[in-house]
Amino acid sequence: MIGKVLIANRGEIAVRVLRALRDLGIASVAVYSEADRAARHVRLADEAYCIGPAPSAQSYLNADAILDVARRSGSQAIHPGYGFMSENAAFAERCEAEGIIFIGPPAGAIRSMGEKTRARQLMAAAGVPVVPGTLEPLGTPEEAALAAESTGYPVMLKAAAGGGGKGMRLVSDPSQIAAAFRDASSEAVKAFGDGSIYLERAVVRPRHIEVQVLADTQGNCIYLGERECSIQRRHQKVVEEAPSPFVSPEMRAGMGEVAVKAAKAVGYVSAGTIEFLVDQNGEFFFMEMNTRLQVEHAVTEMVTGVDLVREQIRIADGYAMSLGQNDIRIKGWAMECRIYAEDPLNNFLPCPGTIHAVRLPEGPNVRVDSAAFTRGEISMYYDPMVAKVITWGSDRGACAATMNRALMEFQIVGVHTNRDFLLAIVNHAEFRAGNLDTGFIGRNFRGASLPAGTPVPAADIAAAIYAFESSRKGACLPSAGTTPSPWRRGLDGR
Amino acid sequence: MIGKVLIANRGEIAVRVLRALRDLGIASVAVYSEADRAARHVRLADEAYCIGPAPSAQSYLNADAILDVARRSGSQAIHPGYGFMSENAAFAERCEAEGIIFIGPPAGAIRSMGEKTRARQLMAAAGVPVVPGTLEPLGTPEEAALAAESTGYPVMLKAAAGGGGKGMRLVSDPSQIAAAFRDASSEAVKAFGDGSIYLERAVVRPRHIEVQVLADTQGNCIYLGERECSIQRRHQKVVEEAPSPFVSPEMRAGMGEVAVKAAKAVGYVSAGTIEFLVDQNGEFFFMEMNTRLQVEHAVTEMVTGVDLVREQIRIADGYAMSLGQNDIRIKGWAMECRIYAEDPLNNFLPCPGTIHAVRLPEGPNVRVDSAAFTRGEISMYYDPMVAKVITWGSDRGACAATMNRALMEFQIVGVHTNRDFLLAIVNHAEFRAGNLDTGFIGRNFRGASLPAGTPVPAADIAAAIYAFESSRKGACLPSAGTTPSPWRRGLDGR
Amino acid sequence: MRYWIIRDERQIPVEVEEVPGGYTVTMDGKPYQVESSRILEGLYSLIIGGESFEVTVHSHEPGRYDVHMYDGMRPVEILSPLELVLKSQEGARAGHGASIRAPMPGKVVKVLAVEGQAVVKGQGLVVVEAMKMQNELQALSDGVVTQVRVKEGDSVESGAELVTIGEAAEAP
Amino acid sequence: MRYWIIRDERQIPVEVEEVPGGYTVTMDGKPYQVESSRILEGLYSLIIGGESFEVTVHSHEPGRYDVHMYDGMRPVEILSPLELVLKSQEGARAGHGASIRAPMPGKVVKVLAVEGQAVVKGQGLVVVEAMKMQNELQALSDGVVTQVRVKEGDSVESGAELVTIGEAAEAP
Repeated sequence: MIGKVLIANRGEIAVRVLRALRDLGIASVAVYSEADRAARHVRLADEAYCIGPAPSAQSYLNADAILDVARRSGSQAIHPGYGFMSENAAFAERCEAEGIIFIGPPAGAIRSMGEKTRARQLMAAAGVPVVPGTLEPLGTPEEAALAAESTGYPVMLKAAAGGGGKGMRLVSDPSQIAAAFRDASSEAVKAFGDGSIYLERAVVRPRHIEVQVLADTQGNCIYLGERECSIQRRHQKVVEEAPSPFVSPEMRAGMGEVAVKAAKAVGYVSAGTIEFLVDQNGEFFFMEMNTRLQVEHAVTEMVTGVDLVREQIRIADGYAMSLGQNDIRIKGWAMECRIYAEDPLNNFLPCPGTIHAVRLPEGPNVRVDSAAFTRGEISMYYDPMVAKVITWGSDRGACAATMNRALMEFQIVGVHTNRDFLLAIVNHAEFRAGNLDTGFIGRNFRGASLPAGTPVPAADIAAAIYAFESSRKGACLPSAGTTPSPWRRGLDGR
Repeated sequence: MIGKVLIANRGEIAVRVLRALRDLGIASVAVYSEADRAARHVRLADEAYCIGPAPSAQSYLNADAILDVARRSGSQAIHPGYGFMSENAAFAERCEAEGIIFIGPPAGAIRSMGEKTRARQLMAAAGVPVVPGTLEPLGTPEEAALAAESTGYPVMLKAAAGGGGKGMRLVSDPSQIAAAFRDASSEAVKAFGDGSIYLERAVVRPRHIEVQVLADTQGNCIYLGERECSIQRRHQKVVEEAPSPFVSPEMRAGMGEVAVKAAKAVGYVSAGTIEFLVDQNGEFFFMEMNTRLQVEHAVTEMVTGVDLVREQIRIADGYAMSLGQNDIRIKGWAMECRIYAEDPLNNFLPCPGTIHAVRLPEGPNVRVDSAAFTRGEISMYYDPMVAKVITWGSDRGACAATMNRALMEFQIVGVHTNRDFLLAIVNHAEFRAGNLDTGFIGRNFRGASLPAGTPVPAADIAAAIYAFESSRKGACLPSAGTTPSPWRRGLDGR
Repeated sequence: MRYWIIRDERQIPVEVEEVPGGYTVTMDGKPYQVESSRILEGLYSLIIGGESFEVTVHSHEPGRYDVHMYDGMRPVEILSPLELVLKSQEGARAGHGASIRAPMPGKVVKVLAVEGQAVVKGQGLVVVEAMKMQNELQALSDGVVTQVRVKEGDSVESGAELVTIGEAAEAP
Repeated sequence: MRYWIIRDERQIPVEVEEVPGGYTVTMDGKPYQVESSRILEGLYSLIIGGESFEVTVHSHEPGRYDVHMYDGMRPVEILSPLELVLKSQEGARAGHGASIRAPMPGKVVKVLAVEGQAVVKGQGLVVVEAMKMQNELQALSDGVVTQVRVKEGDSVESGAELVTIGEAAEAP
């Protein structure tokens, strides 16, 4: 039986896993980089060990250091969270070789799903619908042009090793395909060390809908409904919800059965997610499988009452799932907003810094998963996600109203966050109507920036009082003059 | 339609009601005493008005001031929360007379249930089981002795106007009844201005189990399952849960139907609670009805998914309930721990003061309702309740484990709280086994105080480092000498 | 720096020495390597031999610390050399009069003590109300009330001196 | 004390006067009675004519304040008399060289600017990486690079001067 688990991660997900371990009475071992000495996951864990300097490559991606701590601490298992080592098949294999349980799928399943063109082939062979396109990486711009002719424009070029929107290009016109191919390939080389590109028919105004699956080592595999993840900025999810306002019970069963088929085709074990692209007619196509816990897993937990991390741990410990497909009922509605330390008024530039004070929302139907704390550092070395705010309601309208309330209560002093942007999304008429597709943000927030609120006397008064009290405290004179910001735009944000 | 609501309360319940109003898109008006200028409910409300000095009698109990604010602000309704004006029939009548909706039951229902002996008579007449005893107040110690003979010892003497354990005496022996009667009566005069005392058979090792009801103005009345509230200290609830580990589905239905009968007998409208005393055989007796929202309403919300405050507001607005009895399903388990600013190592003396920093628990299956904040004052003028920590689990064991986790994460720097005492209760073998009765705390925590934890090196080390760093900061020399505390015990805690 | 933990009538020597990233704390001759990180005033993260502790430390009186850990609170009495000296002097003076102080802020609802009155240990002197509860402050030893510093209706701060009790011989 | 709000090319006079429990703030001749309670540094509760506002105020640059309210953020530029004078002098000097500063902490991954080089407005000068994202700092106007203060691999703090651009005439 698993009695001690090492968490090979940081931030809110490390804390999330820690909480599941506490709930199960299992001892927890945190690892941390030198920049994270004071982090929440370090302080909440039973044991904590430093694994290297701040840069991830020297700490959270340092397999040797992580495994060394696992051995020293007597951990029987490692939970990788998301990101970092979570989809690293070689690491999963090393764990197995050293007799340490990797809380996740078998290395073979990670590998099968990790290489995107191979995954598409596998899925097509298993009878899972895939977007029409190439099943092999394209060699040259000319090959890409030929393939696009047969699929029909618009097409999407995608990095085979990719993820997170890197190495992707939408091409609507044959004249652009060669340049786009070269751009995508060189970006993929830079990002993943692999320039392989494949091509798919582009789905117009697609929704991004994904299905949560759970499989145990005894051959049981179930689906836990879908998540609507169409609200994305630069291919990064911002707001997610469960269920999807677009999915009927019949469609849910259909997608769920296909998702289970996909998972079984790669011998999947643990929690996993099948991402689908869904067109305006409800036709859905396999995009990829995330062979790990997702950031947005909490919305599924809120509507099903199932603790996915607890199930992962029990499954890794060899137990058969306590849940059958018939135990899964979707009750009410859940939404998640990801709070990032970034400046929505200034092209979403990330804002590292020190949190002077934080107040997280609370009260009925609100869940917060975060690692933020008063005097905590938002480090420039890691993801700028500060917290996840999750709300539940008896229906979609109630859930959105509670999200509005929770975001209003959310308060961080010291760093910029995207809270106002999230508020603008959640209160947008199109969002409330459930008219979601992946173009939502681009269409409704021009330049992907949030306009500043219109002036109100209370804001002017607050600034005046703050200025008055600051000067009275004998603050130094301001340095002369201010210059316009030279900070233009993210280089990866074309 | 109700568009603006005044909240005639403070603390966590004012914030709770505010959140329901936000969720419903209704404007909120806070009232506050001079001591509460910086309180959470003032800051979260849309409008806020001062209604007087710190003592409750001059502010939160000042009907004139509250109604004046209601008129000035254009509030159509008043939510009284619990305590203060919530069970004040005269206030409910004044609201009605001024055309302001009182969000609660009709004045008549408050009155019928407020006078305890009259309520017992009414309930007995309506076929609701009551504990054998007197239906009229007792005039003299001799009358009390006679009544006790016919009921059989042990008996409980109770103040007719009472509540909160004041004016109550357990008498096991005929020789003590006269003295106990005089004590209880004089205590009742002091506490309630009314020395009337009645008598009931004392139930041995009773459980305190209560049923939540909800009734609308259209004649619909339903029950939402029970709450187990046996864990009490000095007749004050400390830990509550829903459902009760003692209640079978048949017993639930039986108690629920009786509760609905009781509510209908007084023409009840809004959310209300029927408190039952339950003996070891499962026989249950009506104790009293709380004609308001309860502190512990949240555990019912967690297992039913129903927002009771939202329902109260909709009912007050004249809507028929959206829920029928068949819509109520109990899912999983919920517990609530009340965090008080008091010192469990020193006989639970209340500890007013300033919160230097607060960290509330979060994560999956945790709800916190609080009004605590960093630099917030725990005022000596009001209840010392700082926060309610509520957890949910798929079963009782999971729920208790999550409560343990949540309490571990709970952190307040600056004032003592009963957190450690709550932890000791939640992790007590008898509690985990579900062996609950109202004697639990007295039996398991002798002297009703918590023993200090055994020394561990980490604690000594922490103290040494703190002392070292404090002296290095150039803190003043300690004042010479320390004296043992003369603070003996609460006078009302015999 | 040297401290003493006072526990069960024993004085346990404790040596605190700064090292990079924390302290070496030697208790009763046994050294502990402590990685220490001060998060806020009174809130520490300690890692001792891989074990992680998050503790809050609170001091109500000089030398006495409440150390709150995840699984409960531990009171620790730890004294600097100077505090140790002061404490032993105080011990020698014991019984030579005592101040009854308010251990919490509140409102004086009743003054039972009268100046010049002889009182016995445990006798009620002042009743203070805080948070709806009345609490009685009692004499710590037999003696005579030498001074009453409050009257009914006064609001008092934590630590405020309410009544002074002297030995019978000191009485007028 | 007198301030000016700068908005849409206008200078709006604002007078802040302390009164018990808060301030009288007169904007553009209109007085507001403001009950003000400072909860923490930068966190205020304001009650204005019964309306309750909880706001956080944040200042990144002198005179510029981000006021966060429940329904969103409002940037406010408000200057003291001295700041107003300094600003107008600065306006007169505009174009006479500019410092390119790091608006956030990060790591310099590429230095594109060379001392003495002529640059045009919008030309990339330095690439700074923060939080996994590379961002290019560009010239604010045409000019000549007079000084480069960082090299690749440097960690820079927010506000650190990276490159100075002078007018062409100032070039060596």
